Amino acid sequence: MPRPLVPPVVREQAALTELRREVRAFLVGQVRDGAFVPHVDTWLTRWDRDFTRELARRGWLGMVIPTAYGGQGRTYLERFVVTEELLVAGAPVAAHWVAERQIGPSLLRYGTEEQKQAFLPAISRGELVFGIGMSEPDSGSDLASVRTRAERVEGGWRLTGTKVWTSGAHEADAFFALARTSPLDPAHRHDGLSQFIVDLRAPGVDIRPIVSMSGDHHFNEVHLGGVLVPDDRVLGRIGDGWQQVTSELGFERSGPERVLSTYPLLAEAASAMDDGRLPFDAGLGRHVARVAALHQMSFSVSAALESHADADVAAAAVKVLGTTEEGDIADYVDTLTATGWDVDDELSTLLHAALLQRPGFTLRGGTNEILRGVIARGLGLR
Amino acid sequence: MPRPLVPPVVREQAALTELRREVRAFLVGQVRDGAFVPHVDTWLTRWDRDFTRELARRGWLGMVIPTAYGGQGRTYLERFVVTEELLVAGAPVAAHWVAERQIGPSLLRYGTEEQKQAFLPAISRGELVFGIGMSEPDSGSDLASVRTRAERVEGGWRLTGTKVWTSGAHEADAFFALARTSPLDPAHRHDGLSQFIVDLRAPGVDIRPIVSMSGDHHFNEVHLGGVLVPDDRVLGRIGDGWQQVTSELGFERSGPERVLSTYPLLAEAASAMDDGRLPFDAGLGRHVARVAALHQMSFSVSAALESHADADVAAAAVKVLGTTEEGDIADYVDTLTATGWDVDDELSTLLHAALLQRPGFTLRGGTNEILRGVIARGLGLR
Amino acid sequence: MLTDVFDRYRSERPAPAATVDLDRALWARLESLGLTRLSTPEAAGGSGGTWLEAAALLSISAAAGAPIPVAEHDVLAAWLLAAAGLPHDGDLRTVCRPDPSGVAINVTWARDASAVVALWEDRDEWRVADVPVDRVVITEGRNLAGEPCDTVEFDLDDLEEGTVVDHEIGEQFHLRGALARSAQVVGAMERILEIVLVHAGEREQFGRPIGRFQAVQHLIADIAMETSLARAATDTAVARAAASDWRDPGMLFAVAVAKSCAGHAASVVVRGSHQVLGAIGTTLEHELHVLTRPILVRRSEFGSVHEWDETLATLAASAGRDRLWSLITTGRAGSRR
Amino acid sequence: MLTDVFDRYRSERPAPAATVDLDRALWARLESLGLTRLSTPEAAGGSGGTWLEAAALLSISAAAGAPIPVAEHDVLAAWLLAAAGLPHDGDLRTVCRPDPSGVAINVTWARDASAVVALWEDRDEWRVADVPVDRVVITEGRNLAGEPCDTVEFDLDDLEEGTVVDHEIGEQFHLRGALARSAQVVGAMERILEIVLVHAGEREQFGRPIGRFQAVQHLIADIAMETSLARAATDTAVARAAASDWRDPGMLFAVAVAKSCAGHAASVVVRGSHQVLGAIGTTLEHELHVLTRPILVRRSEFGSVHEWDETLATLAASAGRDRLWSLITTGRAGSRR
Repeated sequence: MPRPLVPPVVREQAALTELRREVRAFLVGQVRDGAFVPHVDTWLTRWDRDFTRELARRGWLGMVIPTAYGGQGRTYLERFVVTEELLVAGAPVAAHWVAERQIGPSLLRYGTEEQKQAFLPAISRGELVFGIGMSEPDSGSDLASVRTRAERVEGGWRLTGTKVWTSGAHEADAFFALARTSPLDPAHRHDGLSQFIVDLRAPGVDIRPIVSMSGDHHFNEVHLGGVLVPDDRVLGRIGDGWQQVTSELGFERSGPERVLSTYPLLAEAASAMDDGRLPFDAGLGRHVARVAALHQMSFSVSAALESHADADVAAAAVKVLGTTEEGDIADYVDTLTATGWDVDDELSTLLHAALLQRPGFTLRGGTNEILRGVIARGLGLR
Repeated sequence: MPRPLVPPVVREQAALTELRREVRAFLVGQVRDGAFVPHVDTWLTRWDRDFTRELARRGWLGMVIPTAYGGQGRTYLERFVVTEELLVAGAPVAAHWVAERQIGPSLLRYGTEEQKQAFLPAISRGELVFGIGMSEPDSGSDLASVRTRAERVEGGWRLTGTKVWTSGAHEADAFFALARTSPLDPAHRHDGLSQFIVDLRAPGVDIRPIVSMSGDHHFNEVHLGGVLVPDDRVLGRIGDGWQQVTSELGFERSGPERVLSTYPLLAEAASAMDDGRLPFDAGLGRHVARVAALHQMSFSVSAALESHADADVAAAAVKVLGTTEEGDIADYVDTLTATGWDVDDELSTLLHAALLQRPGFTLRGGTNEILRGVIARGLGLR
Repeated sequence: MLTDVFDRYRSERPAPAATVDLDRALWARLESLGLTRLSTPEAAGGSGGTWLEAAALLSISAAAGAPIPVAEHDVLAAWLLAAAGLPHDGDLRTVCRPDPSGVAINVTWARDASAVVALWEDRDEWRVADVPVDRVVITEGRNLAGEPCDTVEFDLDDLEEGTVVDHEIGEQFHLRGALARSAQVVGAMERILEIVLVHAGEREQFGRPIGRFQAVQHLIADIAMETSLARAATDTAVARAAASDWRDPGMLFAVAVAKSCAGHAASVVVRGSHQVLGAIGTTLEHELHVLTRPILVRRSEFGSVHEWDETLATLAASAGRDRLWSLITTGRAGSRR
Repeated sequence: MLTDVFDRYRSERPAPAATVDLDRALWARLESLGLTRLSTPEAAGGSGGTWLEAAALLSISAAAGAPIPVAEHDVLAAWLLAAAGLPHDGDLRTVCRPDPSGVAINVTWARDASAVVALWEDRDEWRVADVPVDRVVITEGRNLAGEPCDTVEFDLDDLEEGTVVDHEIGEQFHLRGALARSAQVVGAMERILEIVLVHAGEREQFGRPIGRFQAVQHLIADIAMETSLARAATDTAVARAAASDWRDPGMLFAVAVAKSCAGHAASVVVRGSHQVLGAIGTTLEHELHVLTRPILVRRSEFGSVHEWDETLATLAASAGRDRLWSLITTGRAGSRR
């Protein structure tokens, strides 16, 4: 028998189910009180610092950060179920998304003691908002080709270059920036890269909007015009940047947000088939089955990560299958829908947002073409 | 505006529609009289020399062969509609398939006058049955790698090697064999290949069955153990083999048999939705739409070929889309069907045959992966 | 001529934006060339073109992402007015089908029109009314493509005073609208193929143009193939319409095939083109969404993709084993044997 | 232990053929190891395993393409007999649901069984009867996989004398059968992934292994991913069944998800594996069809793929916006708010 690609199925413990209920009850109340209107792809498009701080007050932020650093000291699986409930409810989670998913775990793994104490408590309170600066105009899927350079200066490094697709940079406090600390060596393209913790209000930082085709502003170009970063804001060791971003991309690969970005639309479509706004069609069942199986697969990968098992290939599989499914849900509902403009119809509001956000699903965090290659390599094909 | 991939749509002239009616009336009578039972993929799996000769008697064989060589001297479009009607009816057309599609046109283009007179009249009467010998055990999609070699001897050539996937060789009279007449030059892999007209009853020819997973015998391995082929049975000029097989593959790329191999199953499924054997499902409409559009696209390519317009890319597109659709029809009907064993049910007989034949659809005549590359190249991508 | 007009439009047009408004300069230019009433009979003040010319204009203008009401004003409104024997002053019109209460939703360009042509079904009769905008209430909206897409409320008296037309006009309206949308979708997809090819040849990743990667080649081949299939289906329906002036009883089938193929092709082309273009293709400043957003709007107008598939499934099931091929080749199943 | 038995079977089995017959030697070997009644309670003479062990055996035997009635004899027939309180002598049994006239079609292994266990619905009552083969009429047939697949005609008296069982047994039979089929389909797909990987690493075209081509890599990645998804869905249902002994009210949803995912995965895996293997994979002598043919049979048994999708769509629509997530995570929608 071949070794399965996916870690063994894990059943949800009662305590997790209870945690779900708590979060769900809170979210139902928030919607009822008008604190937010459920939406799709909220981890990119719905930014609400108040909501983020409210989550922190309830103990649902900084979940995997140890209590010593102001976090909750809970498990990845606990964070997993909280994340699922937030996405399923279409809650505004963009403000803390990057910090909660990547920055916190990365600081814990690579940061100095001083950095942990400086950032983790504020992240856990929802008061410090982070972005990520990996991509560049010409880098695309080929991260090793980044051109932002960090030059050694007295007491630190001076960063020059341009980062793109930094979501929320115009609202965030700081970001991780990947830069070349030594020139590109074609034979060892992944060497000579380092990450820096950059204050987005520092002199020399210029943030310009990249407006999306929906007309919304989520992404930014961040120009670093010789920004001075002190030595104590180097993440880990100089030269370890590639290893760090690879592991950060791993953190972000198989989470619930790779499956559930359009879940509110799927749920609305189910209601629409019940009340006749959409024709009944068996295809709905197929999509529900895939979401249910992906929920389980993603949970299994999280459990494997919790126990430090190797799950890179499985994580890539979750991302390819999940992000494809997110988009397929939008396309499926669209093929069932005759155009009828109606601002009051929740279905069409969600559908239109899903269609406009969809192209990003299978691009962000590594394109599906790149990830199929990762899977093929994991299977021994090259 | 970009130059469309597909030649302009051509409407069917009244004379062609009338020809359809004649052929259709004949076929309805044949089914009624029990001359054949409609089946899927009959151009590979249903061999009937009597039926083939009957078609010849009615003027529906050797259609594009000039009357001077015993053919009908009709157009490619006339042959097209006759072919469609035969396939749609699920008629047993395998015996004359290769000769009618490839061998006749190739002899007309490349053959000597003596060869034309020797073979074309008998082909047109349905009395001479041809096979094709291109593939070899290790060649697969890489035809230039064939190893069968032809050595110069007194008065001719001596062929040694093994051909595979020769459909009907055990029933056929002769075949075209592609062989190396000079050693492989890695820098010019397509040079040094030639085609020979080989009598399958000649000494040194050994034909062994390759049984398909259905348990049926359609394919063969043909071992050529130093078979003597006289000089007058070289096709065209020595060294022109690559150009010849490329053009023959072009002939076979976009015909109705790349769309209609499972048409009898689609038609039966339509009836089954009408009488309740299958649940009504909108997916049927989607497949009917694709078959209808492919019928038109294939017809347009034939019209372009008739007028010697360049349609290589369009032909490759028809083959990829059409053969995928043939298989998708089988898979679609299968997902609607709960297993119920019933020998008397025409639907399950056709479905099972379609499922077993399906893997070949997207492999034979150039795999879809190779053909997508042909299309990409045609679009200027490499 | 058509190509020149729209090449010029593309070189001069404003930068892509989230919303688009009627381009009155372009419309005036088309008017001066006799292209705004291309398919209207000469007797009625039009250019007397056939559906062949109308479909070409629809495809080319859609390929340019030009915000003009070719389908609404010419192909539908002018035709309805001619069918009803009503005059057409040449001013911009849009068209809609109000519900029994006199409300029509999803009316593109209503705010820009001087009159709205309504097709109204009332107690088994179909009526056509040419209602000046000052007699309707317009609530402005935007569709997924950011185009003006308004709600129009009519005075029921205006509709009841409309001219009675044949039943077949009511049925044909849906078919003509659907085929116009197919022609627009296919035109936009053909332009997308161009954009994708240019990008794949220029954009480098891992040291070579992305068009050299087999995965990208296959995405693009799929875009090209689906577009071709939709083109073949649409042109077949257009040719049948032109040859018979929509009298061919096979029009329903032909239009359904076109709408189904174009609708499903849209899924492949929109997804695949954005995938090849990458993040840059999702930005407001890029041309791609000027094409992909309207494609998604148009494929769902005049019947969803699913509805047209259902129509075809119904026709096919009713034709059955022995008559399906006749349906596919002629659009008519013929009588049962 | 399981792995050893089936590794040995695969190394010794006859060459692939168009038809397959019960392998009595393998069956005897499994019997000696207590594996033919793995999931039967010890009190009833079985090994007392749970569905976890039963599903593992189903997957492993399917991966080996082993022609043995694990699902029919143990998981279904032995369970029905135990549920009815009827004795089981350990001899080979198959299982079926005869229609009101006493005829059951599509009964795998009937000709090889010593008795056929029938589940029969008669005037709102469900009955189980253990009928010796000498009291039934068997008409032999073969399914798409070439397996014995017979029609069985019962004497109505034998059915009417069957033992009345709870209604839930009738419903569970369909679910247990469907989940057994999912476990078999997934096991076979996992073995196919191995075959495909070996072939892609060995077979050369254009001077390098075909596994180096991106198009082939993507075909294989898709096979691996769909198989993984179906595995996750199936194991989730199996775990829920084992933990609750099928009493969990979420079993219908869990089984439906497994059957839907396995059924759709089969489309991708069967097509993709044959495409990667090329012509050689379509020959009788190749192992591939020993796996692909049974996959297609099993995915359509105990309900078509479409039926299970419809079941899920009905459950989802009924759950609606507010309860769909509860349905997905627990299999139960809960009460409406």
